[in-house]
Amino acid sequence: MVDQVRVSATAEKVNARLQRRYAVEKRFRFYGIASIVVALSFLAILLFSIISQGHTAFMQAEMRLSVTFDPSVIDPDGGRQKAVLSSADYTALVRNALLARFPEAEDRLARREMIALISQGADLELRKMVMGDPSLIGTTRDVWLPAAASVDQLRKGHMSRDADKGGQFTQRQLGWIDALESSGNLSSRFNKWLFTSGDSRQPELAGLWGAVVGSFYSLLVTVTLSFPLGVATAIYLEEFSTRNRWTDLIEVNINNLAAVPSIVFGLLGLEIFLNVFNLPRSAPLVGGLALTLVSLPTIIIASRVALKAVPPWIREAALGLGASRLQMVMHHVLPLAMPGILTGTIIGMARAVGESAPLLMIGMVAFIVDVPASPLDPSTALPVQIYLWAASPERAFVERTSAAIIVLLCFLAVMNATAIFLRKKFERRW
Amino acid sequence: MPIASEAFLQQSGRAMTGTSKVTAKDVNVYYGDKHALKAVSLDIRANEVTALIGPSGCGKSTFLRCLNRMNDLIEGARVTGLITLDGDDIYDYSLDVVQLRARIGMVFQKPNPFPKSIFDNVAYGPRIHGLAQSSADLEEIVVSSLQRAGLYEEVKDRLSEPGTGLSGGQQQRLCIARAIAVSPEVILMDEPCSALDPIATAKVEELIDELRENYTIVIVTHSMQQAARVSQRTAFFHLGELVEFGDTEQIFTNPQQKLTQGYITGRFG
Amino acid sequence: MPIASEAFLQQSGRAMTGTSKVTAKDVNVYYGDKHALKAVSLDIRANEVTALIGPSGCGKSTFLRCLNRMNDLIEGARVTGLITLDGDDIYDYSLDVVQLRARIGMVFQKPNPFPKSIFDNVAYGPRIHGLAQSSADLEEIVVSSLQRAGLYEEVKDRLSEPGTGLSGGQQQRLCIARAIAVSPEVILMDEPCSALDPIATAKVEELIDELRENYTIVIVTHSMQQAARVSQRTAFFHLGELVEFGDTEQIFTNPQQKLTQGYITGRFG
Amino acid sequence: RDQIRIVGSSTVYPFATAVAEQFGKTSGFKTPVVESTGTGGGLKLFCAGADENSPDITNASRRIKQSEIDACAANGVKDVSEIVIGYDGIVIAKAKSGKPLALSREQIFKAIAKTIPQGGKLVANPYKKWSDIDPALPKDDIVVFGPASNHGTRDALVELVMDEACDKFPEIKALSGDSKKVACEAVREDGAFVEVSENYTVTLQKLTALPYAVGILSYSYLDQNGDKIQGATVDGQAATYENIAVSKYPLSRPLFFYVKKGHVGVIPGVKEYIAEFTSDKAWGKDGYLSAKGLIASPDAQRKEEAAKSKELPNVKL
Amino acid sequence: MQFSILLVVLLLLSAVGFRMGRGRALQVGGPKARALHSLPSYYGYYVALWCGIPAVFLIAIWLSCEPFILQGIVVGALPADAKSLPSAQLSLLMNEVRQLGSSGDYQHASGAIASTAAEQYRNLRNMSFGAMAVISLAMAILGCVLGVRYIRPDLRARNKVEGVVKIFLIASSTVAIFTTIGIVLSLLFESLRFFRMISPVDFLFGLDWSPQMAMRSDQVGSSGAFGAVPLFAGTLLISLIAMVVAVPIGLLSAIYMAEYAHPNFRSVAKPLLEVLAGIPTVVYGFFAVLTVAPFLRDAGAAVGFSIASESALATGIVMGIMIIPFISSLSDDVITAVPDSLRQGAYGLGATRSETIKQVVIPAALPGIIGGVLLAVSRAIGETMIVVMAAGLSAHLTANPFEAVTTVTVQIVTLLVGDQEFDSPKTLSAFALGLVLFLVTLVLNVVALNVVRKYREKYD
Ligand SMILES: Nc1ncnc2c1ncn2[C@@H]1O[C@H](COP(=O)(O)OP(=O)(O)OP(=O)(O)O)[C@@H](O)[C@H]1O
Ligand SMILES: Nc1ncnc2c1ncn2[C@@H]1O[C@H](COP(=O)(O)OP(=O)(O)OP(=O)(O)O)[C@@H](O)[C@H]1O
Ligand SMILES: [Mg+2]
Ligand SMILES: [Mg+2]
Ligand SMILES: O=P([O-])([O-])[O-]
Repeated sequence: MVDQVRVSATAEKVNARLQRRYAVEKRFRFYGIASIVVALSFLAILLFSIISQGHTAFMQAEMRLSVTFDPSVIDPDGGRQKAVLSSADYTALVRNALLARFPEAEDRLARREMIALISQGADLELRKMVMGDPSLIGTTRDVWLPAAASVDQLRKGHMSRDADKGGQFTQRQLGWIDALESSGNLSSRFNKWLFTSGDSRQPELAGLWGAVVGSFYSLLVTVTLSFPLGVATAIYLEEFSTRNRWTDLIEVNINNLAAVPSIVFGLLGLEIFLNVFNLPRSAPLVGGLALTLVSLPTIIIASRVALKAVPPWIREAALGLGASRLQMVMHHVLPLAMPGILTGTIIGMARAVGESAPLLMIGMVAFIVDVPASPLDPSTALPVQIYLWAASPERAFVERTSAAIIVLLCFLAVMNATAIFLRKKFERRW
Repeated sequence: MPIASEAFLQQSGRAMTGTSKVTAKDVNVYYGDKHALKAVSLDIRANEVTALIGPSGCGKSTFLRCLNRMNDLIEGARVTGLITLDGDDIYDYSLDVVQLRARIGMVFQKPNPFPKSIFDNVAYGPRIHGLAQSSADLEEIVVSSLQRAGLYEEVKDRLSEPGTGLSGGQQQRLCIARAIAVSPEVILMDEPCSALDPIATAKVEELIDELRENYTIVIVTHSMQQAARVSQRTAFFHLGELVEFGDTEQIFTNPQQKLTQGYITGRFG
Repeated sequence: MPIASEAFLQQSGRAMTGTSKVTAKDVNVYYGDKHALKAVSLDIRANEVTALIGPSGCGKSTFLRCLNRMNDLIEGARVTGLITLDGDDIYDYSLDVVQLRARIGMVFQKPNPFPKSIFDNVAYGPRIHGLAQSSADLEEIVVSSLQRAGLYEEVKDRLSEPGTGLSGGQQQRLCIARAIAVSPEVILMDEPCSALDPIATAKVEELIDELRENYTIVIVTHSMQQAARVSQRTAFFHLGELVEFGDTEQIFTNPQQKLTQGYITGRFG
Repeated sequence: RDQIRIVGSSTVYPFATAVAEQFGKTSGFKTPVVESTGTGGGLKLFCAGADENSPDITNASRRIKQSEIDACAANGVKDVSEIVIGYDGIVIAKAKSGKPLALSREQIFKAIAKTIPQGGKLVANPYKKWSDIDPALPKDDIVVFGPASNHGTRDALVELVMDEACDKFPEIKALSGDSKKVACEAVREDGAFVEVSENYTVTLQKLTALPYAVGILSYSYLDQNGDKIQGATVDGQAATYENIAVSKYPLSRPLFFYVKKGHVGVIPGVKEYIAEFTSDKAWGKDGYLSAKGLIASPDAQRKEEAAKSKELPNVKL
Repeated sequence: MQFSILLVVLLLLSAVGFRMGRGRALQVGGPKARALHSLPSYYGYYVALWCGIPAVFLIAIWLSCEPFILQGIVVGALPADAKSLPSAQLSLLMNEVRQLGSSGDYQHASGAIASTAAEQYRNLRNMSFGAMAVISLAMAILGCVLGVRYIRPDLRARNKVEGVVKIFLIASSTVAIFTTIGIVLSLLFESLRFFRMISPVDFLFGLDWSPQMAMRSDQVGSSGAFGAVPLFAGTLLISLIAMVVAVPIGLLSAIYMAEYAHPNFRSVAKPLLEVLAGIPTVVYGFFAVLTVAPFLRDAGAAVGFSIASESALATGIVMGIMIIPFISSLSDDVITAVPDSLRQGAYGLGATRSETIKQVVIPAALPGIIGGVLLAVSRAIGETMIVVMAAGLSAHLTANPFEAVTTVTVQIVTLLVGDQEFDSPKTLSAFALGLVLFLVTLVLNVVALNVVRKYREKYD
């Protein structure tokens, strides 16, 4: 009975504090939600800022000019020789076409201002046209040519018309731009350079294709090396070796490599691949080698997890039938683990695609215009191109950087979606 | 032994109307689609040990966990029917589950001391419920709980060492001490000895017998011998149904149901 | 029944010198420091079913796995002593373990079909051992194995469906079919029925009885009834030692050892 | 190797890349790889060897030094020719959003020198804010992003500003030899002068980010980024095309590139690249380089240099 | 081109070897190949390996020796005056010779010597290739024949083939070790050269960092102070800010996900959080420069703080964002690994959820969480792109998060992008910094992995 008293006392004391405890509970719960909201809003802000800055880069101002392919400029002696056609002064054609459009530009300054409206690479477009179809010579055509990046930026509202606010155009130029605009000769069209050409000093001509191909070659090297090496290592550790000092050493190494800063792999690449083995600088081959080292631990660890997930009785069944270990692995374990291994590999590759620090170390930051034709040609990679463009002073590169990021993120999204799809599709419950 | 059987029926009849601490009426439990407990009605009398027995998966733990609403924590678990503690519906909206669990303590199958010192393990309940006014108060509660759990002598010199360092039997007694430190009215025990060796089991059984004086105890056990040894009343579950319920002696000597008989003679389970 | 006992001794004596397929002499197995099997000597006669019984952890599986060297796969496992198959030391360096396992097939406790079609499950062994010259050959082997395992009628229309889609009992028979498809001389079975329901168990037991004509069978079982039903000879293990070995009938009716008697009357284990 | 490798000056970098791009797109050769390493760094790489892996051309924003010619020769690079490609001015730039500066060379010296004569002694540079130097200057912290020692612009800065300015301090004028050299040419290291060793886009980036910061870079960057940065006047002269062309702006200097003659004819395209660079289309008064901010040399000099570019005589100091 | 043809031929030969081996095995295997030890195809692989491996080894060795031998012969055949040229010029000449020889176009040759030598070089190279092709093919064929002849019914072909595969597996697994050795050697070698010029004490404890030394003797550069303390301090400051952002947000998110969230919410929010981990760091760098830094600067200006555009704060915050998913997923793992029995114990005593979490779950999970945080710290210390793009260049020794600081990785990149002089302490110091970075992260990783592993073992 004594206890009976104490018991009700307990209930009372508990009651007395309940409200406070529930308030704490609520607050704690709120912190949790708030953290997730904060983290996700960071993500939202990041994506929003990049998409809002980058989407404009997919369109770009072009100018329609009626260009006379004057034979006396292109091919004075009419031989139609490739060399002659190739080295002709196409800039003159552009200039003449502009002059024809705006005959009022007479003095040198006016002509300079006029020329400044069109891309410095416009002549290359004409050259490409003529080289492709010499019969154009002598004709006059309406041609859409890229406008100067500054015109593009002005139209997108990234640049003020007001010279006091950083505007770069004179009143005369603004007049011309408006005239072109209102006559429908200046409009935004799909930015094909972004997806077909390499880097350029001219923002309006700068493209990602070189970087994409460079990334592709690097990745090719990475996949061909790290996939077999990673899977072989995982198989050895999981299926063949017994735990001993040697495998412990390997394991410690793998775990550490997984956490070594990637720039250290760059230093390794610089010292070993470039300085010792004398491989070419800036080459996707070397980049791929460095990225192999970056992604190898990921692949090994994922493959081991996938192999571990194959239930042991599959192994027992195979061995019990007289399969050798290798047969057991090749016929049963590996096929069952393959979806997991592939998923891990894709995730490792996604990591490699986004990696740039080691590439800086091995010279893949050079300004490279040509689209690489082999893994030995100098090249950049997508993330490095982003880095380069982010550091480029021209205003027009800001949106292009964002556009490049969008492209990179799309690649990564596709890769990760593939990985998720694989995992979902082949998910197995034993 | 038909006489004993009659005696049981009388006893049992009395029990049903006696001073019951906890009553369950038509309790059903569903885990998602699975109907795990089917229309169980049962009353548990104060200051007695009630044993729940039955083959694995028959719903003993499920029933036990209904009594202090631990089933609330399981996703998809749904409880219908009425369970009262001292006449109050414990599933009532106005009843606070934290308070309920302070009144109905629980000891689990596997000893689960917190990764804290022995002292803090026992002090945990009183602390969160604010049962001690001062640290001296708290110490008194801890010591007396350990004493009542028969553990004090063994650990008094190392109260600040981690509770996880004790042996299995000691850990289980620590968990019992932890449970009684909040002075609950009812203690639920889910196979408290199944992870223990025979000697530790004997100690815990002895303890249960002592605790009966002050607490109402419900114990789930797999061992019929244990049920026979420690409990006053026994409920036999099978496939989610309460097959038979009555005085322990009667259940073991003169079961009324074929199923019960089959189980206690070891023919299945 | 002293007479029976004497008869047994005679029988037993004869057995030791009879046509034994597999003999174990003074076999010890260690898992790291743990001495799991202690000086076991035993001979297994051709075209008989030998049952291994004993309480959990006594080393039955360990012994069984010595016979086809599946213990090689366990890290830290060490085997000493002599085991011969038709007189050849199976732990001899020159003996190819893969070939050994083709000669001594194994069926496991939990049915473990490969996640492949029924056909491929059975065909796997013949394929890796090159037992079939042509695909017609292979098909014949598969069909006859399934027939002998008593499964053919049930699955003949869905040979290309996954083996994992069968019921537990069917899966176990599939595993037996898979084992006999490589025409082993000995089949080891480790509690092949423990995951099956009574009807499936009966089928498998029946099958074992039939297989005995062509194969030598060693079976581990927890159920004494099963041992009594299917085996001709029984070995009783306890704590890693072979306590008693002899004709099944004798072991169950007239055990020579106290321990054996205790076990088969259910006093422990 | 079938691709030209160019290193060197970050001042010349925008021009070299423009030419390289044009060359790559029109000549049928691969586009040369241009790296911006600074004049000194470029010459170092250029002179490191004559083999295939060494660069073919290095750009320079100052003349090669005798010590560098010697280093080249020591490494087997005996035949090096020099082409003057045009002119440039060193610009003291600031973000457009910052307060404009009008500086004298003396003030620049005071802002960046390591030691300053005060009371007859050389003391560690005490100036923290521009207004400490001259109350007329803004009250901003002195933060100068300037070229590191691998840059020709640094050497030019030393020559054109610091060596000139330090003669105005009698305390330093009195010194001689190494101690004078150090007093004149050492740059402060207390964080106010940040050395940039990569390229000027870094400086440019920092300037736009930090409105009070000052950057030392070349005229073409001002020309191309007039919307973002402004140049300070030096000794009353503004950094404009015209002022630099006629050397009215005190910090004017010529720009060069150096060719490894051993590579001409060996590495495909070197000759053609030089021809492209020295064509009027490129470096002429209306050429595409002038649009990039290169200040064209006078016609006569261009003619002379173009002729030189065919012969490629060895450089003579 | 020719080379790939050779490889294809070798491959074809191996295929032929495979067929021969199989055929031979079937032939000697008796009726139904019953007598064979292994499957016939293993005899095929056996012969194919005999055919392929020696030939490939030969080619590898040949190709690595060929340039030196060819060079020796060509130089040996040069006229005496050319031979006595200084080595640099000789190498240039050889360079040209190789160039010309490979293209086969002598028009642009600098002289008769070069073109003759190039001609010779070309011939030699063709000869060498021919010889290599012939010998390797001969070896392949010989291997085939030998392999076939070795075939007997009792030949353990499968074991042999599997032995080769196993060697490949073991070799693969050593790549990780060689990578570590490679890292250590490459860093150590250059660092030692650096420490021969600059004392390690000055490097590790010096307070001034000003690595842009004079390039020429006639130049006055900066003093070349290589005291790395400001870099370490900057790295720590930024990492600290990152942790201040990431640890609470990551940990609380993980707790919410693991203990409170409805599975539906979890299945959406968790992958979304992990998206943060998948974004390349260069993107974060751009985000820091373009969005976060200006925002902070303006916000600071609005309340009267002057916040540098490259403030450690902006960089640290963005780095923290990057690290959030890292912390949250590691903590999530650890928290879900805490056995339910502990939670039940607390609930059974009448604890609320938050009390259970704070007083039972987190203390139990703490070692694992600490391990995870240590891993995250090591990640922050080694992170490069964000700081390269968003942190400062100048080495300020300050603890003020509003100022710009520089970090170890920023300096490594600045020192190694652009000019590299491997004889100047300036370039070499990057390797010393890399070594410090490697060692620090190594220690952190080893400690963290051990803590986490111990923890896992406790509850597994
Ligand atoms: N969380 C759950 N979700 C779904 N089903 C559950 C859950 N917990 C228990 N069950 C099912 O409910 C039935 C009763 O389970 P319960 O744990 O109460 O059995 P038990 O009698 O305690 O058995 P044991 O002696 O094995 O502890 C079983 O069939 C079980 O599978
Ligand atoms: N891989 C192993 N490592 C260490 N010890 C083991 C291992 N496998 C079995 N043992 C031990 O060896 C002893 C014999 O095990 P075994 O599996 O042979 O017993 P069993 O008779 O088959 O028991 P059960 O009936 O439970 O299957 C047991 O004590 C077991 O704990
Ligand atoms: Mg239970
Ligand atoms: Mg067993
Ligand atoms: O032009 P510089 O880079 O050498 O200053």
